[in-house]
Amino acid sequence: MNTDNTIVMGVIGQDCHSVGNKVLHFAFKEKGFVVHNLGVQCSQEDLIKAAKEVNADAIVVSSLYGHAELDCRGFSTNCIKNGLNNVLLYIGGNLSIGKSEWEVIERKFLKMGFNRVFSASDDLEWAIDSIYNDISLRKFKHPVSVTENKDASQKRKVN
Amino acid sequence: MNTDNTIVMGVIGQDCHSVGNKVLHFAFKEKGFVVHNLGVQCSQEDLIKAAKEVNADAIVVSSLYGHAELDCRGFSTNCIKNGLNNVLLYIGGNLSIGKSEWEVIERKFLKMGFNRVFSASDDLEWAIDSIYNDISLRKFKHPVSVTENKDASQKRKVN
Amino acid sequence: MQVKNVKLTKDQFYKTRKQVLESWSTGKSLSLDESFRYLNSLPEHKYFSKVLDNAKRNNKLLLQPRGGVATLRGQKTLLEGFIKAGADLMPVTIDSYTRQNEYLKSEKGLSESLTTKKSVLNGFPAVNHGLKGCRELNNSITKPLQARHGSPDGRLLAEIIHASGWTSNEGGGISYNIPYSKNVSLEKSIYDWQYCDRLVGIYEEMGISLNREPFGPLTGTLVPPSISNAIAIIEGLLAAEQGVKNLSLGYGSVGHIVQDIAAMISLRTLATDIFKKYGYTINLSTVYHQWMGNFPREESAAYSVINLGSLTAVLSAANKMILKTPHEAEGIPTLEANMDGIRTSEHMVKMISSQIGSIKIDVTDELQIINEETNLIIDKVLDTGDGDLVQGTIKSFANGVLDIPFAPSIYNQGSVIPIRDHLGAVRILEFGNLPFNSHIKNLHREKINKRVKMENRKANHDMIVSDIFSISNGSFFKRKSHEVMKC
Amino acid sequence: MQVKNVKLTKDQFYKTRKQVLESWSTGKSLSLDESFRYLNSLPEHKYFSKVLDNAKRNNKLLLQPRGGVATLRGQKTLLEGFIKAGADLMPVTIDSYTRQNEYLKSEKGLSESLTTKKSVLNGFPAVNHGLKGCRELNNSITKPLQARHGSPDGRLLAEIIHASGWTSNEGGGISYNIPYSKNVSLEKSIYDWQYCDRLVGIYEEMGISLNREPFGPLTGTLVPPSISNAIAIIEGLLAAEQGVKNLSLGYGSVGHIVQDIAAMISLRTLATDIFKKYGYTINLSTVYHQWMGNFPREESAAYSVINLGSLTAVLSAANKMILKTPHEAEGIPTLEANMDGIRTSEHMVKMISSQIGSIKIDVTDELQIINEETNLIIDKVLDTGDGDLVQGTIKSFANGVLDIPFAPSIYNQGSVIPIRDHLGAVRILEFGNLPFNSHIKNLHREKINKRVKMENRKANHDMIVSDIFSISNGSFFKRKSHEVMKC
Ligand code: B12
Ligand code: B12
Repeated sequence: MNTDNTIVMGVIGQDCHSVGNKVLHFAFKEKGFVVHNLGVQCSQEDLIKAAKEVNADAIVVSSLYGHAELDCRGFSTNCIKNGLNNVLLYIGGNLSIGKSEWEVIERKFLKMGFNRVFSASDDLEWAIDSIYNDISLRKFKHPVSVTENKDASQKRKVN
Repeated sequence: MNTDNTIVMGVIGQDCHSVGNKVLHFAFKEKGFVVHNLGVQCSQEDLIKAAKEVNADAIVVSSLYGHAELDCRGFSTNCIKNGLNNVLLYIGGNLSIGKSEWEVIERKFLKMGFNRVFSASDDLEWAIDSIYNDISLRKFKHPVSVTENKDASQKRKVN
Repeated sequence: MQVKNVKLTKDQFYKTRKQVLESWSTGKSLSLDESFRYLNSLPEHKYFSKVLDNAKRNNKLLLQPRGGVATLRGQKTLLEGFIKAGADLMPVTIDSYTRQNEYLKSEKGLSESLTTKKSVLNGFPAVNHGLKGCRELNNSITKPLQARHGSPDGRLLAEIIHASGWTSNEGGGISYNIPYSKNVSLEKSIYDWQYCDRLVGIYEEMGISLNREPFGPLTGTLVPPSISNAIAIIEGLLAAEQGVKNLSLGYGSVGHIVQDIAAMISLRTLATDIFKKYGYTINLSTVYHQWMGNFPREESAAYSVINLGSLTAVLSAANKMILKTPHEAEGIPTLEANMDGIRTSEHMVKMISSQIGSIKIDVTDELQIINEETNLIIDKVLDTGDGDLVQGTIKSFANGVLDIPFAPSIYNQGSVIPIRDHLGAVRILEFGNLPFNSHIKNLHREKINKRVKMENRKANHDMIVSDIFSISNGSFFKRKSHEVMKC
Repeated sequence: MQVKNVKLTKDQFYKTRKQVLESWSTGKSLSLDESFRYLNSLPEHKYFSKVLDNAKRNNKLLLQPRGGVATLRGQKTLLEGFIKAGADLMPVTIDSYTRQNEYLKSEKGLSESLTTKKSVLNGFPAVNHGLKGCRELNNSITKPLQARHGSPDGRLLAEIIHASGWTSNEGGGISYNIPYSKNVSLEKSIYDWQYCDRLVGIYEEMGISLNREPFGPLTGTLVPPSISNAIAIIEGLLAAEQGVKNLSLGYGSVGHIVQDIAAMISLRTLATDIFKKYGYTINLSTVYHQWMGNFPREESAAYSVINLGSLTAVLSAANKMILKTPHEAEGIPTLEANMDGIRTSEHMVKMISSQIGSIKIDVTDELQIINEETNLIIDKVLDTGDGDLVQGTIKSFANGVLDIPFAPSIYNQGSVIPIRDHLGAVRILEFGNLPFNSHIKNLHREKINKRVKMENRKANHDMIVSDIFSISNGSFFKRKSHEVMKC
């Protein structure tokens, strides 16, 4: 796949888990996405600001450390408040504190406005393909101008 | 404790588990019981016959291999049929096939006429003390003549 | 009749066969020719011998759980679950009534299981299921099947399972008698197992390679490695004489890494040498049994015991490992518990296999002891039988040259008493009539004395009872200030 | 201000202390004298230092789980459960908001947890609980307490927990910054941890011995042993300069028995030598962390990983082991899962400790590599700082002489790329600016090449991703014909 799909990604809140973030970044890049990776410990504001800057198709949020729910409150509303009406929202990782029933977690985050919710054990290929398809469909319905720069995060210092 | 309490013990049915039988034998002996150990693979008849011969206070049955229920059917009735009205009946070991609820198992074997039912994890000291007390109480209520020979199974070939 | 270690003649075999097949209704319809055709039609991956060869070539440790339930449907579900969890070789554990040829009792248990939809038998009554049921099972499962039982007389069972395409049979005249029976004479059990081995030899002559596996762990309880290895090799020789060519020799862990590795190396090398010496061409493989003695009740602790086994099996380059489950102490495991046992074993095996090339453990001392002892026993047994291994075995059990600790058989002396030493290895406190020299005996005594000093406690019955429970307790010692490697 | 490796003056310390205590309401009432009296009144068994000494004398491996929940009552229940299951040392894992000094957020999380009766925080917000809550916890638990967190600035936390009788604090200016933060400068975190260490030094001067433990495993993901050991020793030296006397240095398993044992031996011996060389009198103990990287989701497989850790910890003569649970991959473990983790660990530890005297594993090659590499790193760091360890550390991270794989910090180069070799050990594919000589580099390259050949696969990003998941997958290799020890 070679696309001009642009995503902003990052690990939200005070979460420092950086290994998955690096793996995910690489996987999106391999699938041809333009990836703006903010790394770990991003606030909602960081993600929204970057998404506006690069005119992102989607924001891909990770949370591993258990505070996902606390950190994501109002995220979807904040996006709209900031004029991001069309951006798709994704989240994945260890989304609850402790071993919980997946359906409950998924429902919770869907209700919060995320377009899809992924567990840490979901197949990455499949997840990225789903996101790819969502974006394609959305673009087909709402054609918008597309940003130029490829993988801008390479210019940014991200570790 | 130094007693003249006499027991007949053995592992019932086709059960070959001999290690616990040897440990149990030793433990009863240490507590001063007169022990007639028939070893493994005893039929109900073997146990009843020996109990009559030595005028036993109790028959101590083991079953490890899962067929306890099948092997013990009618045991209490058979004892009475053979004139063993006063003998106490005990059973212990792995008394069901598979991990089961202990209460259910216990109830089942109590209903079959056993005076006490022990699980493999019960404390042996405590178990033997309980049996000791039962016999003392029974003797106090129904005084009977008492056999002479100490640990007759030493004369018997038991492995 | 005096049983000798001589290949049964066709005459003898077929005469006996008639009686065997008539002993229960399901035996009557068996025909060797028809069975040959069926076996011959099976693909390679249904053959123990082929799967073992493959694994040996690839240095892969094959995993085999245990398991048997009364009904056909139940057994299928069980085996399918085993495969799903990652098992390589299929067991069918036979119920205890069948093992004692009490087919009427197992028939009852089977029908009760069918009505109550709950297995009231502790295994699969293969004789009652007969050719029809056993083949149906075989056809529905993609991996090779083995009968695992404990029958002193498993002749009809052997006929039925092999004819049903089960390509391996566990057991032997010693290993399925002395630990499993009280009253059966060795004379009879060895003779009956010669039949089972001869049956495999006859199939071998027809070009069908079936696997045979003496039961290594015996009573599973503190059996000194040289005793179990000597018996495994003797049973191997007896099988070889009857024409068995594909042989797996097993060993039951004593829960001591160094002793277990040494025991496995010794088993493999001595068996190879001795088969060669006596002119038998054998395709040998080795089997490691995870701890066979008393298990911890706590499932989390059972996992540790299982994982210790997997680690050692890989380190000792076994070809197959027989698995336990976290339910071991409680009762026949559920399918789920069995799957957990398979998964945890497989995971450990993979991790250790991935790094095995870097692990060098020194086991030379232990290896030398086991080699010497095993040779002393086997030589003395042969000697006792004036060169005849069957008579030697029977007489050796009678006079205690062969002696299995804690065994229930009246044909076993029970004079040998094992005990752990100061470093946890299994030694011998009472030698009974074991044919050991004073050098060996002193070695055992010295090591036991070290423990006596270390624990400040007598080497008596009480200590032996502790040792029976050592693996289920975790600690092998009562008041040991754990001696940890100083660097 | 340029931070140097010099003991903070009392002036500096007390000036800073004022600000620290004022940063949140619960800090305001603290008094060192009152805290001294409280600490002084505690019995010996509440002291990490004493319990560790005891364990070292008896060669006992102490067990410490992890765990923290929002509420006091929840934390008590948790710790009581740990003790019941057999844990020796108590953790209080602090929530992620507190670690970042966001006490307002943790306050919210705490009150939400109190109303919903379910912890919505991933740890215990000790600062919010304050002296009152933390002492109440300490008084209700019979074993010593340690704070485990990940705070780049844990000064107020340190004040509160030590004043509350928690006799150990985990962390350090490097180990609680680079793996845990994106934007915090090393200058700041080292300075702030000098404060924490100085606080312990001051208690030490008053005769109260508190334990300090740098966080060994760093990112827990394929960190080459020489890198984590060098950092552990450097943090030890920094702590020692501030007056810390009781020090535990930790190491996170790479899941490779030989490399892990060698790493532990190297850590212990080099640290001892280097402390001596620089004139510090340190009571040293070592800590082994069961695998800290990605865990298998299947609980039965998680048990194998846990058990591998326990085995290696005993073999490497660690004094303390930090435990994982079968829930590791899923989320904060329940008490039950934590108890299972403790029990399975304890059981394996007991079994291996009972036989440790007989196990001799050759780790000399690996030991030599780790020793040499660690010395090269530490020497270069000192050199880089013109003899000052703080400046040397800061500059070394800036230029990549110190470099932690996969770390999130922008102060970390991230040029070092680890990879497993053909025998499963962790090697280095990209050295970045590590101060290794060509002899060492070639050694890594050769071994990595062997894997490339063995797997017939490139040493690239794809392989590294496989390696991140190697322990959770079990197999370290994709198409390896498992090379098993030939005997
Ligand atoms: C060693 C062993 C064997 C050895 C036995 C060797 C021998 N001759 O003794 C071998 C390998 C031969 C064997 C064979 C079989 N075994 Co087995 N075996 C075990 C094992 C691992 C340990 C038993 C043991 O020796 N424990 C040590 C002794 C000291 O403890 P104990 O036997 O429990 O006895 C103590 C207590 O139970 C108690 N007790 C016993 N009776 C009584 C009575 C009273 C009144 C009191 C107070 C106390 C009491 O006191 C005893 C002394 O402390 C157990 C599982 C376990 N417990 O870990 C399975 C187990 C008992 N075996 C089992 C089975 C099914 C078999 C086989 C049918 C099939 C098979 N797996 O091959 C055959 C049986 C064949 C037959 N005819 O009996 C099952 C039983 C299943 C069930 N009940 O649901 C078990 C539980 C394993 C399992 N989970 O599947 N086995
Ligand atoms: C390594 C590790 C650490 C390291 C992290 C080092 C670093 N900087 O990365 C250290 C030791 C520092 C650490 C610290 C902590 N950790 Co931690 N840690 C882990 C561990 C063991 C592995 C994580 C990892 O690297 N996995 C490998 C990567 C490749 O996988 P991943 O992170 O899951 O990411 C993949 C998927 O989740 C998925 N994914 C992620 N996001 C998204 C988004 C989308 C859209 C999609 C499609 C997919 C996707 O794709 C990724 C790539 O494959 C996990 C448990 C586990 N998983 O085994 C715990 C774990 C995540 N940690 C946990 C916790 C609680 C903490 C701490 C708060 C407390 C502590 N235990 O010390 C601190 C966190 C501090 C903070 N501020 O964040 C908990 C979280 C609990 C929960 N959710 O209920 C876990 C689950 C452990 C546990 N069971 O308690 N940790």
